[in-house]
Amino acid sequence: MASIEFLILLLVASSLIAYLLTKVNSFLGSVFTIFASMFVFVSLAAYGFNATLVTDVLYLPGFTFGYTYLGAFFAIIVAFVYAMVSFFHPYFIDHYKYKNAYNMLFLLSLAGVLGAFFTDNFLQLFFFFELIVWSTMFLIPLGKSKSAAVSYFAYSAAGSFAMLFGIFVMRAQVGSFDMTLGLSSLTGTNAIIVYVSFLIAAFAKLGVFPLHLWLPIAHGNAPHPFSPVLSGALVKLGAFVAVLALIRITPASGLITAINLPFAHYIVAILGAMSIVFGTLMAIREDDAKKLLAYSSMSHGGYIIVAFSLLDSVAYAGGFYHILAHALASAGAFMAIAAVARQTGTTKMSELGGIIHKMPITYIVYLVAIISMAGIPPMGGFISKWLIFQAVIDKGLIFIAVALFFGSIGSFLYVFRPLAALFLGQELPQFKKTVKEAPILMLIPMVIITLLNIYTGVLPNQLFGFINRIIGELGFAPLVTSTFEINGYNGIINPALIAGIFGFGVVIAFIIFISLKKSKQVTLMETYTAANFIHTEELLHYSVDFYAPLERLYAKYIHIMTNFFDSLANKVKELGRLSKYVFMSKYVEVAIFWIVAITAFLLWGEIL
Amino acid sequence: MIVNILIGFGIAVLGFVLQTSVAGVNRKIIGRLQKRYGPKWYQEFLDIFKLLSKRSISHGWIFDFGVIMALGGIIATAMFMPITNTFVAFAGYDNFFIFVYLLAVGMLGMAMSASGSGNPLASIGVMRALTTMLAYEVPFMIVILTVIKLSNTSSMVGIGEFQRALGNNWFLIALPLGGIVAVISLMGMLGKKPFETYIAPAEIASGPMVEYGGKQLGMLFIMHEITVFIEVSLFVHIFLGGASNIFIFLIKYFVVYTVVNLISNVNGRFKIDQVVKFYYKWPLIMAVTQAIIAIYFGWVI
Amino acid sequence: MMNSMSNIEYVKGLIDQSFKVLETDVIDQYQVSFVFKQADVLQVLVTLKNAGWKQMSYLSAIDWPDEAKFEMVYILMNWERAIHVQIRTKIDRNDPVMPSIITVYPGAKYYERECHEFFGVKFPGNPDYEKQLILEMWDDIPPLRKDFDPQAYSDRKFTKREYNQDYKILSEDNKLKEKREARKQRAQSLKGGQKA
Amino acid sequence: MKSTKFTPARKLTKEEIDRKWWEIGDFFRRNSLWMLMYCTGCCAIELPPAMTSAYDMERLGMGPMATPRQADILLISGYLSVKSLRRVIYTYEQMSEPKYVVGLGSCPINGGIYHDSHAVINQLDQYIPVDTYVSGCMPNTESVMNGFVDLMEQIKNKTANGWVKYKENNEWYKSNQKAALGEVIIHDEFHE
Repeated sequence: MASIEFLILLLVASSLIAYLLTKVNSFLGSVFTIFASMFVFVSLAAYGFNATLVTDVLYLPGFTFGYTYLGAFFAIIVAFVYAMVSFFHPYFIDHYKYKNAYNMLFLLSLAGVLGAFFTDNFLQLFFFFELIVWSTMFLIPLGKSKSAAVSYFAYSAAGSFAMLFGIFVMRAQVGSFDMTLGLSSLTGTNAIIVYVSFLIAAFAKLGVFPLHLWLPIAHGNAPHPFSPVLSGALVKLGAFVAVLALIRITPASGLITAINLPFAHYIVAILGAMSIVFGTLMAIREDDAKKLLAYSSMSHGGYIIVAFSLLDSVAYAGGFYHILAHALASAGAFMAIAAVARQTGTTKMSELGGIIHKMPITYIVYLVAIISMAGIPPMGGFISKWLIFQAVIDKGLIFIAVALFFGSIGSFLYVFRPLAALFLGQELPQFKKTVKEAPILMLIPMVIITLLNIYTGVLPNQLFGFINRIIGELGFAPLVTSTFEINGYNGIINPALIAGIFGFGVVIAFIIFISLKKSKQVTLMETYTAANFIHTEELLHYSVDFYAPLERLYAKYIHIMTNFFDSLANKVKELGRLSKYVFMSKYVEVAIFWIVAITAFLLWGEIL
Repeated sequence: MIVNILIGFGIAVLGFVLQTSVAGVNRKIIGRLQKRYGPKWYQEFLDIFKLLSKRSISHGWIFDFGVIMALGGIIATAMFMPITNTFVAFAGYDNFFIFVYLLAVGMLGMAMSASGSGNPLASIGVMRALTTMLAYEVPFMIVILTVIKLSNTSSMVGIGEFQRALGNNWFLIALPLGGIVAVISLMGMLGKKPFETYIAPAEIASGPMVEYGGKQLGMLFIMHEITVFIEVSLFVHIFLGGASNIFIFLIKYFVVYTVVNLISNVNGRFKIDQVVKFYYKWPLIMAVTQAIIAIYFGWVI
Repeated sequence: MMNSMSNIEYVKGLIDQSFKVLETDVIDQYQVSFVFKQADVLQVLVTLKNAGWKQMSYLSAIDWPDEAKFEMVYILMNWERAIHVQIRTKIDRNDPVMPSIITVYPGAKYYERECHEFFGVKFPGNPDYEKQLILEMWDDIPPLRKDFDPQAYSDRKFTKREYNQDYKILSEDNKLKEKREARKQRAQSLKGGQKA
Repeated sequence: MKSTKFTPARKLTKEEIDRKWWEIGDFFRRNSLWMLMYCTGCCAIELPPAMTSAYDMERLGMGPMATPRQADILLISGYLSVKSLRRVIYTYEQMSEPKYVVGLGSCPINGGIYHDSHAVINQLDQYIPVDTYVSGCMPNTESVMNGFVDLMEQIKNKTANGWVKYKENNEWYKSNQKAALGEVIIHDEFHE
């Protein structure tokens, strides 16, 4: 018996229990969150995957729910990330000022997520959105910076209210808040308004250009175990809204015949492409590992937006798979960084080095995650990127392809940086003695995520079965797959074969390696220094300004967006001052004049 | 399946032998070009086997593991490479993207191993290699996009057959601007002279390879030879109409590698930011122009 | 643009105005040397630096074992007037102390360390003049002093290759010596234009 | 007449197999000698003609390499000061085995014209094993090339085993190094 309302009520109840339990004993409360979130994930996966989740029980008066494959897909991914991250809590909870609030809000935001993905009513969607925003907003300041929460809230609120506006416009035309019915029956200007306002919400949640500035601030400063949730799970809410906007609404706009794509969708794709490029460029020059991954989230958000704006079932399959692959990869990477941060106390790459010798398992977790993130086989990211490439090439979208390829190669650059600067390189003396591998309870979720990363890259076809059901639900032709193969427009890939051959190649290389003379072990400091005697590790560790020659080429232009938003804020302030001057001046005569004028104006409108 | 794997492994070995011989012959040619006698044509083999016979050093498990991953990834990539229509291990799976991205596994392995050696010069070399990759890959991929869009397949054999079916209308000629971009990008891929910033022996002591000696270096040499085989073969299949039998393949392969090598030997070396600026200027403009006129206007020679 | 002779006049005038010069030596049209008492040197350097001799090209010492003196030499360069100025002063060899000039020319830091290493001159005022700079682990008297015997040091420190004495030194062969003497005399006699 | 009776092949011992492999390895090693050039002395000027078209070292399979890890030969050209001897020893110990040392010019042999200097060592083979010396001040390019051919010949005859000697007589070499240098590995303020 698992109904969605039961799960939500359970989460709300357990969040209260967690609050009380953590007050008594912080460790006990954290363990309780593990059980609560694991229970929710397991029941969601068990019932949601087969579409046997009960939705018509009415525990919550006034709330109605409906099962969609789309919602279930997102909900399972997000609940999975939540469940995995909850394993980190016992080790991190003592760092926070408000321990009990942390556990409570964590579970409460999960309740909001479940509600948002299973609701069938737009007003409820808005309600759950706000529940998530409010509960997470108080989680973020428990990390490094309080102002991070402000920018997170500002962007989220802008997105939410844009969506609310869209919902009301839709209600005005259609006459209902129903999700399945509402969007598809929109026409004319209203469709365009709703399309734009929903996309603003999607962009703000997903952190896509031009509403991306909150991503590095919030991700970088959030508590270490909460960053994987933000990047792996919560930004996917934006993807959910983007799917609603890009696929369900058909705004009237001219078709660009050369590429067979409506103009409105092409604009969105261009924005997604810009997001890829800017995210990549900013990630390359970032020094904080968490901010770097945040910018990579921005770039991957761009991929998702591009995929859903192509109006093409292969691209949709790629987009959905990318959501899954990126959720796993980014959760894995953030969790590895969180583990390093717990053991060393910093996430700055310029302060770390040679952690691999102490934390090899964390290293493997990070390695697999970034292979997936960079879209290299045999991990999941390759398959989704391949599908998106298929669609882009088939449509002949040259400029978007430039951005996609740039992002794809650029992702090698930025994901390699933490690998080189943080895990590899010289073992710095300050970490030689104190650092050891992360505790076992933290390794469990990381290893599970790593295995899933490999699974998504080797045997994706069962997952594509589910994704095909979503695509069918959205009214498109499903992706052609067989037991092992995936068919794109201009080729077939067989991920299992690729992985197998890769394994074969590694075995061959290993045989060559092992049959040759054994090599002599030397220390890291015994290295080629042009025959200088160097005794300090820092001098032999290259981690600051890693891509300096490349960064120099665009260093002048990085502040454009920040400056733009700053000046926008100034303009708004000026406007506020002007209206204050005009309306709120202390002379009664002026106020009366304006009241009369406005009344006259309104009456004039009435007469017309 | 076993047979396919054996054929694939045979192709990888063939690729190694072929490229190593061709590289040796090219060293001779370059020697003659510089009024020298030049080494023996099998000098490259001697070098590699000598390296394998030496006793090397190791900087820990990641140093060795990266090398194994690099060579393994490259062998795996070479196993998918078709030689002719029929001489191919996994027919139908010779997708262009597999080559590009599976190649990256090998590169990642090498980069990891180099950084794991703890030498800053190796990290600088890796940084330069990745930056160069960011530079040459985008124009090249745009040209490939044009080719795939025109021939409507991304299979190597398919693209080759498409060109031969049109009466040997090679894409190198059919897409002249794209052909130039492809040659320039190929030089970047092979790490040839104007773009060999990441090796730079006099500057950063051979970059990523600074700490390798003995068997690790030998395995990286094998990896490098197979990588060159893959990259030149890609060029042969995509831009020179593939090959209907193995001799034509060998001739085309030899010509492409030699021409690229000759061009590279009369050039100096760019600085790393010059490489990026160069590729994002003319080759990218040419590639995009070519893509627009070929895809949107349909003007193909 | 002043010519070089007037440059020398200029610097001479500048120095003579306020200092007691023990000796002046115009080496060529671009170089002039002054000898001062040790106490004056710092003041002279300050004056010259203010007058445009901004670059200190070199600082070293000369060993005069017979006089039991070290002669310190400072070479200054002016980029506006093409002229080098050498400032010389003699200090006691047995207790060689020369105040540091890094307050005037910070770049002199390393020259002073080098000078200390090779001559043993002490430079109070330079915080690390005793640190090793060029010679690593030197274990003898400073090597550029005249009383240091490099041959003896080399013999003591470095193994020499031993050869079998199966050769003969031609210059010591008597017969050849005589021949050479004879040839020399003949040449001498021919020089004057007279025949023997 | 020779007997046609079949004699069973003697089973090779492990040492013999190793020696066979070693001989095969020697063939590759002598045909592909990569050099690390320690060019502090004036004899280095003889190397450009040896490498370029006049004498073309590459036809013997030789070439310059950037780091000691990759190199087979350590080429000491000209005089070695005490300071650089430290670096040479450090470099030599970083090279991967088997490794060879070639001394160019008369300075590594007996000090040459610097035999009485306080800063220049006299005899290189006291500190690291030298396989081949090329004498002359400076040796002309023919003799440099000849020196390399001699080294190849030595590898063939298995007499180029300086690196084995260095391992076997390590204490002797270390004591010599200590006597001349004090310490091999030193600290200085610029690299800390």
